Amino acid sequence: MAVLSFGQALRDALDVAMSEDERVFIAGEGVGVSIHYDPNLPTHGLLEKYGPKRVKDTPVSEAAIAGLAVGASTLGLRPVVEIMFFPFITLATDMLVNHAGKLRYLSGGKSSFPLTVRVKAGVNFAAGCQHSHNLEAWLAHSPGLKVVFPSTPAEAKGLLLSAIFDPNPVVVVEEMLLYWMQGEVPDGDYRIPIGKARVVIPGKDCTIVSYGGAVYTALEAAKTLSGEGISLEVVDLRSLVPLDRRCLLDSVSRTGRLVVLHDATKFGGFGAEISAIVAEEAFDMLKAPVKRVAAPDIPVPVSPPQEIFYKPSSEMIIEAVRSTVGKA
Amino acid sequence: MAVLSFGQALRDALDVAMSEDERVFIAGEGVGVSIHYDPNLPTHGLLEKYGPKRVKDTPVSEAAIAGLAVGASTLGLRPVVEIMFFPFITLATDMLVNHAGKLRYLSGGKSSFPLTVRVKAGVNFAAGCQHSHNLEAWLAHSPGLKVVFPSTPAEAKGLLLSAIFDPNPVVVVEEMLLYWMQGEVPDGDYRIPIGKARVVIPGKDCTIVSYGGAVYTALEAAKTLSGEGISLEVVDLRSLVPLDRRCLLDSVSRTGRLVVLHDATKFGGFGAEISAIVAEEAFDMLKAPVKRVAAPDIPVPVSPPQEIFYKPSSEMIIEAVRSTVGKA
Amino acid sequence: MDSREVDAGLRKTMYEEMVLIRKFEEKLIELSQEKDKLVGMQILANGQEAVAVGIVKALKPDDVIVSNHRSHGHLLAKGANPKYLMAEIMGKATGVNKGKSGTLHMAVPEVNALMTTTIVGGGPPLAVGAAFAQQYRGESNITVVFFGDGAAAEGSVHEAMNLSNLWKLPVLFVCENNCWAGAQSLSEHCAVGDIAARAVGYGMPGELVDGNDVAKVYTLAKKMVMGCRNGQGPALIEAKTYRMRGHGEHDHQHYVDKKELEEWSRLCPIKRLRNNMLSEGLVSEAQLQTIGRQVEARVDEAAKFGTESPYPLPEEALEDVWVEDFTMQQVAQ
Amino acid sequence: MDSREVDAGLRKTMYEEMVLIRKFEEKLIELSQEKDKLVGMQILANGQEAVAVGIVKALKPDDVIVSNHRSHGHLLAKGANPKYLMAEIMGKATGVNKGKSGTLHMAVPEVNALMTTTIVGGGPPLAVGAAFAQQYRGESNITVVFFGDGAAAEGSVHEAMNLSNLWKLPVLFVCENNCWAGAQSLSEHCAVGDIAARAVGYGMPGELVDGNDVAKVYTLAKKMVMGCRNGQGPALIEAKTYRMRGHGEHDHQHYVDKKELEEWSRLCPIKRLRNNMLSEGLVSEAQLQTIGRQVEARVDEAAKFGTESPYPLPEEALEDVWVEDFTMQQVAQ
Ligand SMILES: Cc1ncc(C[n+]2csc(CCOP(=O)(O)OP(=O)(O)O)c2C)c(N)n1
Ligand SMILES: Cc1ncc(C[n+]2csc(CCOP(=O)(O)OP(=O)(O)O)c2C)c(N)n1
Ligand SMILES: [Mg+2]
Ligand SMILES: [Mg+2]
Repeated sequence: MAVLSFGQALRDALDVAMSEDERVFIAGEGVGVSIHYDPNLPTHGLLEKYGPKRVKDTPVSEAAIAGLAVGASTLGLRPVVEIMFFPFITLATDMLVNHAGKLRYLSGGKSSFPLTVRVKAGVNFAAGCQHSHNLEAWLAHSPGLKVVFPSTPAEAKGLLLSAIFDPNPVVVVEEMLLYWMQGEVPDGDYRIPIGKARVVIPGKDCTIVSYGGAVYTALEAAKTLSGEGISLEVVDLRSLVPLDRRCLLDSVSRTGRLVVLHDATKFGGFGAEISAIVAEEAFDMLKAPVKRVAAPDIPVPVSPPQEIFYKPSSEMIIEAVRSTVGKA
Repeated sequence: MAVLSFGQALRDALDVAMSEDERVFIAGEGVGVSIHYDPNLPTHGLLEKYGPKRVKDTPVSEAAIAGLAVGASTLGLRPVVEIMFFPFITLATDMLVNHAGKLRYLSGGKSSFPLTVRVKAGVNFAAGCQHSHNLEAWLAHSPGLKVVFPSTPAEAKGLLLSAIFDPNPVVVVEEMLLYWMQGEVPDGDYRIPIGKARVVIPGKDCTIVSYGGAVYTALEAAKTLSGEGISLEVVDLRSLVPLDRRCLLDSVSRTGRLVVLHDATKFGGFGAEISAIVAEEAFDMLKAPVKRVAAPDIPVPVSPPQEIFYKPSSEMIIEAVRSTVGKA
Repeated sequence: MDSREVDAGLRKTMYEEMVLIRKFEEKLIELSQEKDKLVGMQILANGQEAVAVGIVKALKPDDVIVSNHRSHGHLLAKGANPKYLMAEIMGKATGVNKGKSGTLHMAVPEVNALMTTTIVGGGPPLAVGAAFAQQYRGESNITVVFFGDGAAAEGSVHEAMNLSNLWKLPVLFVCENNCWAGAQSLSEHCAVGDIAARAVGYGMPGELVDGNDVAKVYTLAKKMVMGCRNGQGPALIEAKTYRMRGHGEHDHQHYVDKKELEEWSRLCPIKRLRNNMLSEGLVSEAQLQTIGRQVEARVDEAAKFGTESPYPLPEEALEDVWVEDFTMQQVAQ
Repeated sequence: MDSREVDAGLRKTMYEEMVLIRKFEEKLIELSQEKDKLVGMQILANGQEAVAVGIVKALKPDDVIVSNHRSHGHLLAKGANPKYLMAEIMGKATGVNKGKSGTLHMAVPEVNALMTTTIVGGGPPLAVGAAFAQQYRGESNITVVFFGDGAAAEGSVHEAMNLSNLWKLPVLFVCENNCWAGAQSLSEHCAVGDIAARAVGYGMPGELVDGNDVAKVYTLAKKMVMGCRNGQGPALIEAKTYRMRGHGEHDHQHYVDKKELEEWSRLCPIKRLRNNMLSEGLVSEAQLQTIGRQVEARVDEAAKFGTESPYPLPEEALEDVWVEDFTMQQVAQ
């Protein structure tokens, strides 16, 4: 077990996959040579190690990058392609949604498309709304695509490795601002099953369900609230599709209360699905309405005070929890 | 008041807008000359009436079609562009989501983009999953875009006219299979405010919220259930963004029960948002869990029995309502 | 180039295949008049048979093709079994894709027709991926992608051409310029007369061919395929041809000049090959009639097979989304 | 063509503007060393000033420009006020877009710099729309869109070129080929040496120009702009130039050959114009120094204005999404 940064853990996953399996290659804009020279970036040094046959810098052509993955995967390769920032995935959605997610179905189960798309996400890195726009809700609403969204270095490695060797198309959302966060990471071919959530901290009074970097906002809130005698259970979904309904419902059955949190905008966000599932299936266990804490329904602004305003804060969670447990 | 088909009503809206305002033009693949020669199609005969300057057949270039609308609108025109089938909108999402929806914000409110996108939807016209895939949930989750989804000829006309003259980008989803449905349609410049839902039939026991063609499935269910002494209130949202929260919550406060219905896939669908809002804001009024009736999370299959299976049926609603009112 | 340069036996085979495509689709025309026989709109290759056959005959069985909405010809030329195609077009459980695809996006991996997409312009990026895999594994196989003149306007085609020559991938781009994209003629949707002219902008070879002359198509394809196979990278063929029927059988081509149709009907690729074989004395009228009857029998058998096959069960719609035994029930229910 | 063909007064103006761009961005380099002064990554036009100035000087004030992530030069050349740009880059309430845009997507409608997008390749389809409006209204105005060699690989650029020549729209496509797209050199991302070669595939004029010679850029732009204005449709200029700094100030160009940088630094467009004006005796050293000082004063004033301006209020982030007084609160709360 080594201590690695989140970015290094992703790099480690790519490294393990590539050294283990010749079928794995990576492609994307700057995955070989990058304007960012930083060992905490997931593809750092892989070109030097695996050479230009397996580490492919591409033109600025998101549709072709995705098409490359779709076509190569069905001939048996294991492509891992990168979409640089989340809003650029719009340029690849035809290939991902209409092709990666549907061509197996259209073949009547004859073909498969074992590809992985890595996409960098983050709502606060001062680049504005054309670089910052979390769209995981779109992908989760697209049949045939799995979607994972890790929050720790170990999860990042374990989920990316599982994604690469999953026989289906998987999108791995990487929260960029976590790249520099350190954590213990198991060595070798460490995989975390896709579709299993994790109870980060157990608690009695209210469940917070989240994923990605937002999990840390939830943990901050939990710390403050524990000082007030309110005990939060924090659940990290890790995988949005498939979703670990069991873990979600079990947690709610224990606490009777739920706050859903994500950094994406609220209206039509993934939190709505969580809330709807619980309202549908755990209605009788709920002691209070499910609350959602999410970004306002606006593009991400650049100005620093506004960017901070945009991102859901631990104070917002605290307020939501207080009102939920009736101590507002 | 004339009796028109849904498609003729849309055509009437385009006709009124074009004759009233020189700034309005229409563009898209086959909006002038079409392989379908049918007066029930929304752009039928407009080329003949307004000429090729204002009725523009385009190349098969969805991104450019959307870009045309964005660029022309900010110079003061009122573009009405068509995306032929819903899954093809993936090719235009960069232009719609990253540009139409964000450029005003990025300008600090200096610019505006008064464009309209018409997109044809429908999950059951035997063309398969690359032609049938309702993605309204994506658009509703995209800040800066309004989304309407009419269900009657009069609504189609009224909402399309409002969309064309709305100062913001609006997506009008047209349920293709309704094109041939007849109804009374007010003459002239008839507009329905965007953001107002409609109670189609009032009822006491349970609210069904829906939009587009699914409203008729709900009405069918209401008819059957009224025979059993269960009274349904059917609400047609008409506009997804902005959403008429008032109408929704009022209805639930009257009935205490809610079933949400749409033809799109369930997981992460727009129904989740409705359910989440109600669970959050009308929790105390709810006598039973909110149920969602929607398509299964699969691509649309072609084989007739499977296509029928895919589409949410009135039987499914009836079952959901029965279990909700405790008479399952 | 003279069609006589193409081996007589091969020309006869090509003739048979073109007739198979024609008669298969004529059966579809017939069946589309009957209620509830076929599912959805039929997009026919009537008039374009020489492109499919001429190109595919230049390939090896291991080569991959990527097709589009107008696929029947490509798939039959590649060796797909007409029975399973017919059943698929009828939405039957015995269809090549269990009825999930219908006519528009049939995949026939058995014959390396791996991906068919009805997203116009979707094929080229998929072909880039397939060709990349072929190059990566050091195979000598290549990938052919068929797309239309209308598709040439999609951005995806541009991205695919640039990327494939940058990496010298073995892709043969085949643009079937049939003069129409839906109800828009070439000059109404394309800024340039010859799409082949775009090849220079990607540094790859690009050539025009009479797409209604199967021998010419075949000969050019042979040459281009060799370049792809030898590591010279992609190439573009623009085959000038014509879509003889409407875009779907409901489309009566009200927007087409009848003279144009008549002219192209004189250029029918099957008639031309037939006349040229007859005039060279390669076949007799009687032999041609035999071929016709044999093909008709195969097509009838296919129609019978499709008609008699059962529909899939409704709930089988839930299958085939995922590779493992994992239905979205786990996700959504 | 000799730069002497360009009027001396105009050359002096162009010199001043190029110096303004250079010094404005040098101020950004300086400020980017200070903590929390600028917001986000700065993409500088250092070395490319002649393209912005040479092209924009060929335009009328009513002509529209569409810019990209490397916009400072384009916007200043079009007449944007450096104060409001600087404040925007600092994320201030007084910024040209109230701090909502920051450096990457500033729109300055006051000077018809209507849309700036940092979606690589996003500009050309937007320009098609703007040019369509100009044509539709019978104006003689045109639209210029700047994009990079990297952007040329995006499908959107292809769609825009085809559509604009099909409809003969007044768009001037200006590809600033600065030899790099991020850390990828031209030969690593583009299948062809000259992007101008693609013009023929759309049937429009396309020409190369030395992008570091402002007089040449201006002269070619004048010619191309006239064609656009006269209804001849779009045109493509590929300006060969060079990005002297990294892609963002954190980028130390570890992937660039130092010799390449030295060579291009000798070709500095400002130095060249300066030397040529001096050698012709159009200006004196003293006059050039005066220009330098005046420009510096403007830039210092802009920096002071930006620094002293307040940030917007956090909750003002909710404004400016919609035209009417309608916040998403109505939708989402
Ligand atoms: C992305 C996309 N846009 C639009 C369509 C609708 N459509 C189907 S076929 C067609 C015309 C295609 O023309 P062309 O590429 O020339 O092929 P042809 O039908 O002539 O063989 C169009 C626009 C589609 N299927 N996909
Ligand atoms: C759609 C999209 N893909 C990727 C990026 C990331 N990106 C920003 S600048 C850049 C390189 C662009 O190169 P070029 O077009 O040559 O412009 P230059 O920066 O050289 O001026 C890339 C890939 C982006 N902003 N948008
Ligand atoms: Mg065609
Ligand atoms: Mg560049």
